[in-house]
Amino acid sequence: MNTLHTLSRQQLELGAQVIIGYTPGSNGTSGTSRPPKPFFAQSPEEVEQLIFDDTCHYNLAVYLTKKEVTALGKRVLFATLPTLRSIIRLAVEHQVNEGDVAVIVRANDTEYALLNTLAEMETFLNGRTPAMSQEDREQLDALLAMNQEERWAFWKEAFETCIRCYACRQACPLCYCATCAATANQPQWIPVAQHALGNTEWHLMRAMHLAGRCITCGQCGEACPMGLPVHLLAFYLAETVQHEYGAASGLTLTETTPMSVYKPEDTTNFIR
Amino acid sequence: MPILVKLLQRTSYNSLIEKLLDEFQVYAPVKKGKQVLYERIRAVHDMETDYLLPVLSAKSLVFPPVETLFTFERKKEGVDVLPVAVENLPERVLLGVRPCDARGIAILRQTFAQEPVDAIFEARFNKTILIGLSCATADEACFCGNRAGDTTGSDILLTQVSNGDYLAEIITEKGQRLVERHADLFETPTELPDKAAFVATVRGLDNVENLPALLKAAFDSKVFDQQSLACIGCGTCTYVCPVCSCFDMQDETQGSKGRRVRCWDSCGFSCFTVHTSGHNPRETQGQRWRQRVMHKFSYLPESNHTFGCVGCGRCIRSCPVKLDISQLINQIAHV
Amino acid sequence: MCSSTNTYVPYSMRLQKITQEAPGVKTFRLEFIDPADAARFSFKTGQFAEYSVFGEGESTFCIASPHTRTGYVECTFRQAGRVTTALSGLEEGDVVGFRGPYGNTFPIDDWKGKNLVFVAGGIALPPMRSVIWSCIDNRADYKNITIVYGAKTVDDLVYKHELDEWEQREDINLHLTVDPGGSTPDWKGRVGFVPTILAEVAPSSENTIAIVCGPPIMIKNTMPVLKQLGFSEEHIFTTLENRMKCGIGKCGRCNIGSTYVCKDGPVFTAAQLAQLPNEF
Amino acid sequence: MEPFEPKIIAFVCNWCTYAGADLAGTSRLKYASNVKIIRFPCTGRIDFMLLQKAFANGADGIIVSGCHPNDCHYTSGNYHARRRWTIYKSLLDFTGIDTSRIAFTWVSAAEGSKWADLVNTTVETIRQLGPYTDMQELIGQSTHEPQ
Repeated sequence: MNTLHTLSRQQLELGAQVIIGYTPGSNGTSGTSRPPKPFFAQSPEEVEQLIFDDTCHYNLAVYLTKKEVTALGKRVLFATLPTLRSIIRLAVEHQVNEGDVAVIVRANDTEYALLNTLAEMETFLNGRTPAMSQEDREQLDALLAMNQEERWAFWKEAFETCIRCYACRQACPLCYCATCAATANQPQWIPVAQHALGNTEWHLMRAMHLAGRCITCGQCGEACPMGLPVHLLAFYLAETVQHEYGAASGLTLTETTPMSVYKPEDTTNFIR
Repeated sequence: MPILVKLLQRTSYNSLIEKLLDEFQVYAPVKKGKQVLYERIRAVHDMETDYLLPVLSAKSLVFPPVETLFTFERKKEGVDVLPVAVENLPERVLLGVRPCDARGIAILRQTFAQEPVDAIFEARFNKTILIGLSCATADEACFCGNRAGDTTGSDILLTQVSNGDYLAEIITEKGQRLVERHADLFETPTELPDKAAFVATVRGLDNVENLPALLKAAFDSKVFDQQSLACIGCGTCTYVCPVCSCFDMQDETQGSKGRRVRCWDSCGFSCFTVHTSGHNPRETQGQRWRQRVMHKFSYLPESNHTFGCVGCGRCIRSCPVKLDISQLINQIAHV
Repeated sequence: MCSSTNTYVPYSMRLQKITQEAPGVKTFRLEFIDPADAARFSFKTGQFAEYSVFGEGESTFCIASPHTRTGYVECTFRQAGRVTTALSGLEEGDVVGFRGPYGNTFPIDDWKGKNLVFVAGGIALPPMRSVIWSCIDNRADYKNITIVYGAKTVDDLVYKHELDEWEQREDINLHLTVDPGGSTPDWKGRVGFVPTILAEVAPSSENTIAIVCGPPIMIKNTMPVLKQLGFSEEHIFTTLENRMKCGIGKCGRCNIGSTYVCKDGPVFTAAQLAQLPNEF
Repeated sequence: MEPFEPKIIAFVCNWCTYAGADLAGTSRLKYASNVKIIRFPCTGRIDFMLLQKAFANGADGIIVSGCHPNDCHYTSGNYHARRRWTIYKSLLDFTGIDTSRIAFTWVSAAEGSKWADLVNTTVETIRQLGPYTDMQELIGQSTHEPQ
């Protein structure tokens, strides 16, 4: 494990202001049964508390556009594969520039590697894109097998249960707008009140604003305190955009944004 | 503290619920997907019994996420305004309320009952009977400080004893009236089981008394910025909290008809205090995190002589980035 | 109709008169539709209210009319957000909701027998105007009244006709100014930022109360001038503007430290402000 | 009980479909009056949320129409709209919102009769489907608390 710590300490010495990684989750004084949580190490002593193993999957790229963190200066991020895809996507959307962030990745089960440039991150990624988890695949297929009434019943109950805490938005690295359309009130696009209609309109808009951008890290679903599978909305659109326009996002620095471009020869089967 | 103590057999509890279902809207913990929530039940078996704590607190019954304040209709010559008819609000009984939730409602009420009295909250509160259930177990997130059998806020508090029966402490007149209406189901045993043996022991915050002063002293320290670096600024901790009562007021219209609603809001959101001019007294997440800590552990103790936290641990369990307020408070106190 | 039970239901008021004060700035004169409300209603200068456009929401402004004049209230606002835009679209005769009066007051009874110095900037004159007229209506109670009021440009000065009225009165010395570059060819007043003009006017702090209102930058530069002139913090009053929704200390939004601006304010002395944590 | 008269909202682009509807008028073509037309500079300007807002304010059916691909007055507005409608329709299908109530079409300035037929067939289809009760239930739930 010490190569993680030596690598991190070196980065601090080389001028990185903060190592954004994970530390064991703990509740109160008793146990460490909780999953690992994000940790900001800014000194050699704090580096000792860093871990990076199979249990760490929170997407730390969300901190790359948080002004309190960018204010710290050069950052080094522990990057899982979804985190890497998020960084590539953020670079394509001009939110992260070359040199803003370096990453430490898990080359294999024991070794760690430092990637300084976006190009290195891009090459590290190819051939390593993880497929959807089995549980998500099954739940998505189950939904696709339903008819319209059953799907409406499923999502209506979810939108009735949603408390609009916006954890799904805040956990997403690609939801970085200074003023979210849901917060703007001229016009009040999305009702502020957390009733079923307002929640439905919120989740429709969120999914559409991620279409062609979402890198399917699933953090929105994991952040939801009510356990709603909101990530499936974004996953389904990611699959649909890839099927329709042949582009998975967050893989290459030269990729386009499918929903902002077009091809005259795009086809559809429902516009008469 | 309780007016009187009775014994309620397990079977009698079920028949009590049957009877309550005829008289009241009955709410209880219910399993919904992966979560347990206080929801309305139509039969005894709807009630979940294997749960530690519902993900949302019981505050939803007296301070719901969305609540109509009044309705209005815009007409040529003016606007007809119709206050919500609080007398039509339903009478409700909430079963299986955890002591921390009941205590949370009592703390909430201090804010809403201050002058000018919030008539809608008071009406909902007066029409709600809380039948609590002591906690036999706790998890690492709980930190109520050995108040797993606290009667504050409950009208009746049940504690399950060894043979599955319940020790019933009747706390308020509301509780007493209910017991009298169903006196046949309650027994007055000669000697009562020792309640403490059936109630979980739970950690608490250390040196609680001088927390308000310690936190005030740390107001300008960098610890709040440091601790909140990981905070992503969502509203989860405030919405799952039994004591958070911040709300927004919004108008919603359908054609010429509309209503003004009160709905949950969070001091964690970046736009909570922003002025229309763009000036924001709490510009950074560190200032917002400080407000959450100071309000619960310094301002409320000062103004309402009670902490704004019941130690239920929900914010620890639900926080997407696993911030642990019990740990962070201790850290701030030692700055 | 403001039902005594439901504290969130506003009075319904008729919009009697609209005055265009400056670009984007209007003054509304509101009268109660229900005479019973008018009879029941009273307020003290310094208090604020929540003004509603039903279907859009509420906005927080001070009551800009003096409490010495009953039967109506006035407010002055700039069109900036969703509700003020809706308010700006209203015509005379429309219905406006009014919830209040809320908050504490300027203690003008304690100021009897003292000199008064009013220092205001831009759109912050309305709360001062309420105090000024309340004092003028009992002019004999007060000694000298000095007013230093400035705005970005001549056009931005509000209550222009009242400024002329105050100018003609012998018992008020009015000093108007516009920011450098904001004057017009026929502008007879001074040119310069309010704090500089205040330093030039240099009113004596002997037995004098100072009331200051303006954008944060103006407050920051005015306080040292007042201190230099010998004003103690207990004798400097101001009124704060925070984001508000309920106005009655329940929605948890407008606090600075443990002080709620809506219930414990909005009027504070500089001494009280000094005790508050710097979070406003 | 008189027949159900569906409320249809039509989002149309100014240069083609609106002109087509105009042509239907000048050609004295008869079509159902259930439709309320909202004119947009281009289909590229039709935000997907507007369709949801139409449903949320009581529409039973929606028509969205603009210039045929390659005819757009602004060259690419309809190309963007095509991608947006494709993805939005699949999202609505996925969540169970009834997309058989939405007619996506291209109607040129010369197709007055196509517009008239489009409106008539859409009104008939929605009349068969009946009021959009799923959405009205959602609205009802969200305009007052359950007592």
